[in-house]
Amino acid sequence: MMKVLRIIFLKDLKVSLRRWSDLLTSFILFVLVCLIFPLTLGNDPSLLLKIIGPVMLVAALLATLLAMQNIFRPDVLNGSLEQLTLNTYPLTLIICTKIFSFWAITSLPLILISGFIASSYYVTGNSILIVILTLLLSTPSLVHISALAAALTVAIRYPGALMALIIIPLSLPIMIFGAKAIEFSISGIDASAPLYFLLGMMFFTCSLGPVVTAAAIKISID
Amino acid sequence: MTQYNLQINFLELYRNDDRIFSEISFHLSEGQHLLISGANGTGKTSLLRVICGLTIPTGGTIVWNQLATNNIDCHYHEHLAYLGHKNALIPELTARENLEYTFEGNRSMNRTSSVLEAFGLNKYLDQYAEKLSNGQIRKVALSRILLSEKTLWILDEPVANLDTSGTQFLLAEMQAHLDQGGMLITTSNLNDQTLKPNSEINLDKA
Amino acid sequence: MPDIFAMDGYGFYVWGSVLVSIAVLIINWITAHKKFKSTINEVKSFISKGKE
Amino acid sequence: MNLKSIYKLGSPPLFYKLCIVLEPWFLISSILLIAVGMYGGLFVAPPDYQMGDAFRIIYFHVPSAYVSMMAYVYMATSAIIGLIWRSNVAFSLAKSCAPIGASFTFLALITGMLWGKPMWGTAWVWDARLTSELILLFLYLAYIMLHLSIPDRSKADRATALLAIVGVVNIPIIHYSVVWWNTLHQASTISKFAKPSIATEMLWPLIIMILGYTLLFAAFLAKRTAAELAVREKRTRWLQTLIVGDKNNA
Repeated sequence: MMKVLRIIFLKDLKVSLRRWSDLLTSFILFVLVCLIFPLTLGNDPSLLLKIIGPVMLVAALLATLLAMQNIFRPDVLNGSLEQLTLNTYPLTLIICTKIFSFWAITSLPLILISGFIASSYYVTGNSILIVILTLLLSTPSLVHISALAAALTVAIRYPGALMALIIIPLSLPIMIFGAKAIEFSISGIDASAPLYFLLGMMFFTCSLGPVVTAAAIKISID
Repeated sequence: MTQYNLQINFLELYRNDDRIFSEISFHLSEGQHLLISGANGTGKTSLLRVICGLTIPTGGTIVWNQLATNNIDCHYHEHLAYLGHKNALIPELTARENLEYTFEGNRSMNRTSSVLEAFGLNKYLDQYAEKLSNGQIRKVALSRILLSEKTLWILDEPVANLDTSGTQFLLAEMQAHLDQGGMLITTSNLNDQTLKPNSEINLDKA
Repeated sequence: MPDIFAMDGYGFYVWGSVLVSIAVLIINWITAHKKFKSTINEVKSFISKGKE
Repeated sequence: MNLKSIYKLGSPPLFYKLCIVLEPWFLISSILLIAVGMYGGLFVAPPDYQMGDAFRIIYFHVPSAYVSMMAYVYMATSAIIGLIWRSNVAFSLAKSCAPIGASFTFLALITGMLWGKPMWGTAWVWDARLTSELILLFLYLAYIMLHLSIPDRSKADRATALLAIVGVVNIPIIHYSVVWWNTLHQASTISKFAKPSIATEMLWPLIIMILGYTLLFAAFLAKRTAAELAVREKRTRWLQTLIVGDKNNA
């Protein structure tokens, strides 16, 4: 069983890397959204420190949204996803593996670069670590919610706007608490409360998300 | 040694208000071949997808070894290999990687190489699937089925896109599968070459 | 009587919300009714088509 | 009432007839209740000592907000039942809930803004309840849009059912995170509609309005569900005889 999941994980990594232009687009989107605020607002440190939390989260959300449109679509089009549903292995675990590999390939680069972006927003010291930690805890939830939306809309030709309409209300708690965690740590307040919430949401979405996503996949390829 | 059998009772499928097919019933046991024929658009592919469990029928039941396929104890999918119009090859992987990605069955190396040899695929194994021609892609997808060691093969127009030698080999393999007690459901257009079926369902008349 | 409409100077807001509420509810009922009527007609044409 | 009689409700002919029979009764009783409630709320109830006559808007805001949330829970419940038993009745109910619920959400938003304008001086101050209502409206819109964009009916039913279930699990989380965020930001604003103790002559019109709105929701739902069921069952004999029978009588 674990061997099968490892094969799927590695194969998805490989395939995603060969579709590198998609990934690069979402990564560039993240960086650009983060850059556009200092460029338009001016480089006033107090202002930038105030907005970094929401900007970071919104940029991560947009990048996830863009990348996740393609998590299931190519596999549905070439028919390999329906072969996976006919498999004897539980679809939930397969989907979970797929989402995790997608997270590793789309969100990890964002997390890695977020430290640099934070320092360009004049964030210093421990707060940089909190920014990275916040993204580390919130992106899995965002990816799982987006995967559900992608699975529901996989049969629709232009799913972008509809996916946004589904994802944004559902991911609101993560956005709120993520932005607050960053804001707290910058203003010197203990940020552990929102971070614990994000951790809770991460476990919640990671455990229930794949179940619902697998059900949605089965419906969508019907 | 259990005898496998598949029983279909009064299957019907509607999409919105359009009837795709209705009152399909048949029985299939080991070594038998069922052919589903009919003109384009008569619901052959839909019927196959319903039999596989990909599409939920509006009415009727699919029973595998006396257990309905939606029963949790029914191990229908362990015995089922399906190939539709889509070849399920990932274009970003090579033909070899696509074959290895079918992680079920522990077939012998000899068998694998003889199938690939017969399809003439050996030269192309390390090419990306997106670079292969339609016929070659079909052959890779078919070798996956031939090597799967499943009992029930469900093939949607298996010989489409195949050249003569490929068709000959596939037909021989299908016959060998039936002789070993396998089961086979295929669709075909009327002018396709195919094996002589034990029973036939013609969707034109239904 | 004008007192009632003035509502302590909040007349616009109070009566505005009354009117909006009533309007939306009536529109809601009309659309539901229209939908029902058109469905019945659709079914009728479906039946007559089946008879031909 | 045993389990079997509840189970019978899943039969489309019975449910269709029930909808047709009950709808006028729901409608009439709700109109009566709303009329009484409006009279009580607008003319009988004394003005609030703090908000004056503007508080009368709550007689329209609270019932629609209540119905908007009830409709979502009802929609999700029907969706679960539909997914489990593959019942056309349940799916029709779920689908019919969405536009009605969305319009009640819209009403709650508009009346909330009309209340907020004189109270806060501006129509929108990111009050926690109103923000939650806005999110609820988006959840309804997502449901409706998803249903519209999947052409195959049974597929659309099941996909949207999943969305409704996910939404109903998320609503409390969204609501409390908005409340938490709100208390950090706007602790000073008077944002509570419900007073801890409310005078009886203020309370009874509110309860009657809530009842009236609920019955009105039931009436709309009955009408829409009947229509939806008729679309789905148009090739069945019972519906055809019912409708052709109607024609003969007329």
